[in-house]
Amino acid sequence: MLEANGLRICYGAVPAVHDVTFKVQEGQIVSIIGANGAGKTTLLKAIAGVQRISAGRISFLGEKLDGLPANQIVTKGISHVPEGRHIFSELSVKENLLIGAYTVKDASEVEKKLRSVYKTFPILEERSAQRGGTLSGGEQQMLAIARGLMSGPRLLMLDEPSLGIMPTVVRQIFDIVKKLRSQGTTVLLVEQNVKKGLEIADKAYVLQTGRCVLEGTGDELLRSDMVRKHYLGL
Amino acid sequence: MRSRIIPIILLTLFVLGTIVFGASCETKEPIVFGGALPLTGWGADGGEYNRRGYMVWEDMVNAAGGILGRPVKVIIYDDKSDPTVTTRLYEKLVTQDKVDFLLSPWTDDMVMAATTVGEKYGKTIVAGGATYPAIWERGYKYVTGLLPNSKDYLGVGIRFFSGLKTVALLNLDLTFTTGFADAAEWNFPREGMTLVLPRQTYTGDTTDLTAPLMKIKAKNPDFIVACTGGAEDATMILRQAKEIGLNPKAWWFTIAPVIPEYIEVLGEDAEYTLGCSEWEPELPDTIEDFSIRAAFNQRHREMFGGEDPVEDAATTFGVGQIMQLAIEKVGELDDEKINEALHELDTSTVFGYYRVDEAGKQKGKVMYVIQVQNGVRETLWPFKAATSVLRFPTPPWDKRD
Amino acid sequence: MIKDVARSLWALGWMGGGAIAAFVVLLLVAPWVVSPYVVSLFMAMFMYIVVCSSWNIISGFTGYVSFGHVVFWGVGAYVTAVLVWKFNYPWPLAVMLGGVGSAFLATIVSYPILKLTGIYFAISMLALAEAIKILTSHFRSVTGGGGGIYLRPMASLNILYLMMGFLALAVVLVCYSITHTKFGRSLLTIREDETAAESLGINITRRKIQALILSGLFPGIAGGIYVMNVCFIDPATAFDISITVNIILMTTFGGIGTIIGPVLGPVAFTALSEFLWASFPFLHRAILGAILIAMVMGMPNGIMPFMVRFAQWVGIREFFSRRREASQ
Amino acid sequence: MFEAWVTVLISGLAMGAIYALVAGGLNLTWGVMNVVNMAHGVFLMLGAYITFMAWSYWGINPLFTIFLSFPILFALGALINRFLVRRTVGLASMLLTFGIFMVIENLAVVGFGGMYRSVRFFTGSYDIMGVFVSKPRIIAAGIAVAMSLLTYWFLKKTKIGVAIRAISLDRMMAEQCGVNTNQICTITFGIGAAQPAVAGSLMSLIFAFNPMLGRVFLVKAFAIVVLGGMGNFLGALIGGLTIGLVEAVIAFSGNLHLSEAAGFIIIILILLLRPSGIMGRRQ
Repeated sequence: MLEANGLRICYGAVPAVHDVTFKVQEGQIVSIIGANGAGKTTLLKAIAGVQRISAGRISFLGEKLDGLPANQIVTKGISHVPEGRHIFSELSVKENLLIGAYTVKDASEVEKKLRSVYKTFPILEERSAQRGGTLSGGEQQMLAIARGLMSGPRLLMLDEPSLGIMPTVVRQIFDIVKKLRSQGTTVLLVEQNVKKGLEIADKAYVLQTGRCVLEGTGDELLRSDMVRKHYLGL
Repeated sequence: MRSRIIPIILLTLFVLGTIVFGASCETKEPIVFGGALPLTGWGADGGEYNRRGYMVWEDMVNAAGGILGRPVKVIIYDDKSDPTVTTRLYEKLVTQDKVDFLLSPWTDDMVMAATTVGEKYGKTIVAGGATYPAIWERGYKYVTGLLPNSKDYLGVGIRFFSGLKTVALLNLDLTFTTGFADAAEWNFPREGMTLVLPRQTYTGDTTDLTAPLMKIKAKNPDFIVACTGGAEDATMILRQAKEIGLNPKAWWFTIAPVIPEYIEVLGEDAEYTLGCSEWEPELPDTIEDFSIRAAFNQRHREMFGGEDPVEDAATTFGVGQIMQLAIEKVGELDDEKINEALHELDTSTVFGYYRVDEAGKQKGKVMYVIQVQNGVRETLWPFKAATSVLRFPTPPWDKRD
Repeated sequence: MIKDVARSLWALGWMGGGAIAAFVVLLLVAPWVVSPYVVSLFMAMFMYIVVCSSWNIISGFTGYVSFGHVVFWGVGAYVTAVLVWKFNYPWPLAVMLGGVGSAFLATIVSYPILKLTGIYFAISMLALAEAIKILTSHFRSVTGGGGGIYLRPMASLNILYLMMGFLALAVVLVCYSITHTKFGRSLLTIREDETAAESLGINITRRKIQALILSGLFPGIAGGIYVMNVCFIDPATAFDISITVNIILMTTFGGIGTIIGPVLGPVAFTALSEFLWASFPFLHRAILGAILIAMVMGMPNGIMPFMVRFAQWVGIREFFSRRREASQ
Repeated sequence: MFEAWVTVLISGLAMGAIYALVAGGLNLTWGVMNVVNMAHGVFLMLGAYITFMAWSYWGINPLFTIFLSFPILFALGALINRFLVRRTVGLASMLLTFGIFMVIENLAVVGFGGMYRSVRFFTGSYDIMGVFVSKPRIIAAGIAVAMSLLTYWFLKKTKIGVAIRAISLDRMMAEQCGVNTNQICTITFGIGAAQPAVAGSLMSLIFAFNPMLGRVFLVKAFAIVVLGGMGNFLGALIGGLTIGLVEAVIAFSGNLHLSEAAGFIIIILILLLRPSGIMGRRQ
C-alpha cells in the first residue's frame, strides 16, 4: 500500500535519514522502532508531507506522494498523529475533531465519523465542550488519534503514542490500535517502547542513526539477538 | 475637421517652441530663486498651492522681461513636510545650487528651519506661509514676513466681537495653531472678554471632542474661538457641537474657513461661522492697490485648468513680487542691500500691503473678516471691501432650517 | 571587562584598524570635498547608524524587539533643547546631558518593562513612546508644548557633522566589542534561551537592564546633536513613530543582530531614497515602497546574505563572516 | 451633570466600538498569521474613499457602501496575501507591508489629492432625555459591533472559522489535518483587510479625511490587539471598548492630553499585570 524507496532526508546539510526503504501492506500494523534520534519521526514527517525529501520516492496505492503539500496527502487517505500530539489547545474537543474531518465535504458523513470516534473514545464525548488544552495527557493522545481518524484514513501514522502516558492508558491505546486494524485501517507506528511496538506489529523495521538495519515480522524481531541486546537490554 | 486642427496646433506649438527655445538661448543668465515646499506628506495640499504661486510669478515676470533685464528661474524642491529635510535642502540651495535668492517654504516649522540656514549664510527670506511670532523674535537679521503674525491675525477677529463678554478657546496642538491660541489669550482681556475655562487643547490624533465640548457647553460662552489647523478638525468641532447642541452667539475659526474644501465638507453646518482671511480673489480695487491681481488670477486659471487661485498661491506670488521690488530698488544682486531694502519697503503686492518693523515682522497687511453665508465666503470687514453684512447672533442648531 | 574590550579591539587587526582609520580620514576630509548639502545628508545617515546600532543592542543582540525606540532619541533631543533654551547651558554639555536623560529614562522604565517579552515588550515600548509624546505636549511650561522649542543656531554644521560621525563610529565599535565580551555573550544567550541563560548563572534581569540603558544612551546624544542642527523640536517630530519604523526597516534590511547590518541598512536606504526623491518628486515613496517589496520577496533575509555572497565573490569573506559569527 | 456624563460615556463607547473593529481586522492578520501588518491603515483609508466616491458620484446610501468596500478590500487583501505576504512572517512581513503601505498611500495622494473629504449624510444627534447621542457615531458604532460579533460568530461556528483558529494555534498541524493553510490564510488576510475597510467606510461619515486617515488608528489598533490578547477576538472588542471608555472618562474629568496618554499608560499597566492581555491565554 505504502512504499518508500531509497529515502534520504536532510536538515540543512546534515542528513537525518539515509537510503531507507520500507513497505506497508494493507491491513497490517507496521512498526518502526529505534532509539531517540534514529530518524523515525523524520520519516513520518516526510510521508505526511511536512518534511522535504532529498532523494528517493514515496508512493501510496501506486501514486507518487512526495512533493505534494501536506493537506493533499490527507485527501489521499493518510493521517498523521504527530509526536507530542499537537492538540489545538484553545479549541474545544469537538472542534479539534471537526478540524480532523476538514477534508470530508459531506456534513452527514462528518456526523457519522464523529459518532464512531465517540464510540471508540467515550471519554471524548464527555469532554466534547472542554478546551483541548485542559485534557490530561492520555486524553489528549486519544483526542489526537481520534482527530486523525476523523478524515477516514486508510493509513494512520502514529508517532510515539505511548510517550509520557500512564501504563494503563497505554494499554488502552494499543488495544484501540489493534481494533482499528481489525476494522480495516492500516497503521504505521513509530515507537520508542520497543517491546510494545514489536508485540503489536505484523511487520517491523529497526532504524539506527538514519539507516534501516533490520526488518522482519514483529515476532522475528522480538526474538532477534540484536533487538534483544540493544533495545530490550536482555 | 478635427483631423486638420491637430496638425495645425502641433505645427504652431513646434514653431512657438522653437522661437521660445531660440529666444531663451539668446537671453542672459537667469537670476535663480530656490525654495522647498511640501509636495508630499501631510502638507502636500498647501505646498501645491504654494508652488502654483511661484510658477505663475516666474511665468509672468519672464513674460514682462524679467528682473533687471534678466530672466528668472525658480527651483522648487520637495521637503516631504519634514523640517529636517527643509534644513538640508536650503543648505543645498545655497551651497550646491548657488541660487541667487531663497524663496519661502510653507508653514511655520519649515520657515523656522529654512531661516536658520538663511541666517547662517546671510541669505534673506521673505517668510510666506508663516505667522508664529517666534520667527521674528529670535533676533534674526535676514528674515521678513508677508503675513501678519498671529497676534494681529487673531486681533482683527476678536476686536470684531468686542461686545461679547465670555469666550471659550479650542486649540489644535501644533506650532502655528498654538501660536494663534496664545495670541487669542493675549487679545481677550484687551477686548474685555473673559475665558470661561482654560483653553481646550486637542491633538491631531483626537477622534472624539465630546468631552471638551460638553465642558464648554456647561459654561455657555457667548463666543467660541477655535484655533484649528484645517478642514479636518473644524469639521469635527462643528459636527460634534451640533450633536450636543452647543450654541454660542458666534463661532470663529482660524485657517479652516479659507480652505476650499471647508464649505464642501461641512455643507450647511458651516453657515454663520467666521474666520479671518488674508486674501480673497475677488475684491474691489479700492481697499488695496491690486493692479496686478486680475492678471494674476487670469494667468493662474490659464496655467492650472481654470482653477481660481487660493490664498496660499497668492502668498507665494506675493513673496516673489516683494523680492522683485527689492531687487529692482537696489538695482544689483547684493544680499545685504536687498535685505535692507526688504526691511524698508513700503509697498503693495497681489497679496496686500507690505511694511515690516525692524525685526521683519509684518505691520502693513490688512486682514479680512469673512463669514460663511449661503454656502459662500462673504467679506464683512474692512467695510470698504465688504460684500455682505454680519449675520448675528448665530441661531441655535435646532432653529436652523 | 575593559580588558575584554581592549582585546576585542586589538582583534580587529590591521584590516579593521585600517577601515577605522580610513573612515576617520574620510570623515574629516568630507566637508572640504563635498557640499554642505551632502554633509548634512551624511549627518542624517550617521544619525540613523547611531539609532539603528543602538536599537540593535536591545533588539538584535538581546532579542527584545522595541517598537518605541524613538522615545530615547526624542527625550535626548528635548533634554538638550530645554537645557539650552531655558537654562542657557553650553550646547555641547547639553548634548551630552541629552544622552544622560535618555539613559535615565531607560533606567527607570527598564525593570518593569523588561519583565515583558516578545510582542508585549514591543507594544509596551510603543505605548511608552506615544504616552511620552502626549505628556511632552501637555507640560507646556517645561517643554514649550505642542508649539515646540526654537533655538538660535549655535553650532556649525561641520562640527555637528563630525560629532555625529564620531558618535556613529563609537557606537559601532561598542557594538563590536560587546559581542566579544562576557556581557555581549550573555545577551546573545538571553536571546537564544532565557531560561538556559539563567541556569548558566547569568543574572539576566541585570544584563537586560544594562543592555536597555546602553541602547537608550546613544540615541539621546544623537537626538541632541540633531536638535542643535535643526534648531527646532516639537513633540510630533521628536516622538514620530515613523522614526521607529525607519529604524526597524533599515536594520532588518541590513541584517538584524549583526554588527554591519545597522550600518549597511541606513547607508543603503539613505542613498536609495535620496536618489528616488531627486528623480521622482511625486512618486518617490511609491517607488521606494515597490523596491522594498521587491527586496523582501527577492532577498527575504535582508541584504546581509547577499553582501556575504558578494564579499565571498570579491574574496574578502573574512571581513564579513568573522563579525557575523561573533554575533551569533 | 448626570446627562453630560452619560453623553460623554456613550460617545466614548461608540469610538471604542470603531477602534475594536479596526483592531479586529489586525487581530486576524497579526494575531492569526503573525504578519505585522503596517498596511492596515491604508485598507481603512481605501474603505473611506470607496464610500466617499460611491456616495458623491452615484449617490449610493453610505451605509450600503459597506457592501462595496467589504468585497473590494477582501479581494485586494486576498491578492496581496496570495502574491506578496504569504511567504513572510514577523519582521520581514513588517518590511513588506510597510512597502505596500508606501505604495498605496502615495498613489492615493496622487490619485485623490491631499484635500479633506467627508460624507455628509447623517449629522446631528438623538436627544434622549437630555442625553445627546450622535447619529453618525451611534450608527457607525452599531454596525461596528455587529460586524465584530459577526466575525466572532464566523470564527466560532463555521468550518473556515474553526480552521482559521486552528491555524493561529498550530499552523503545521492544521495543514496535516487537511486544511489548505495557504488558501485559508488568503481568506483570513482578505477578511483582515475588509474589516478595517468597513471601519473606514463608517469613519467617512464621522470625520473629514484625506489619504493619511489610517495612520492615527494604527498605533491604537496594535495596542488594543495586545490588550485584548493576541488571537482573541472577543478580547479585541472588549479592549477597544475599554480604551474608548477610559479616554472619554479622563477627557471629561481631566483633559484631552491626559486622556490620550492614559490610554497608552493603561496598556502598559495591564500588560505588566496580565502579560497576555485582558482575555489572553496564560502561558
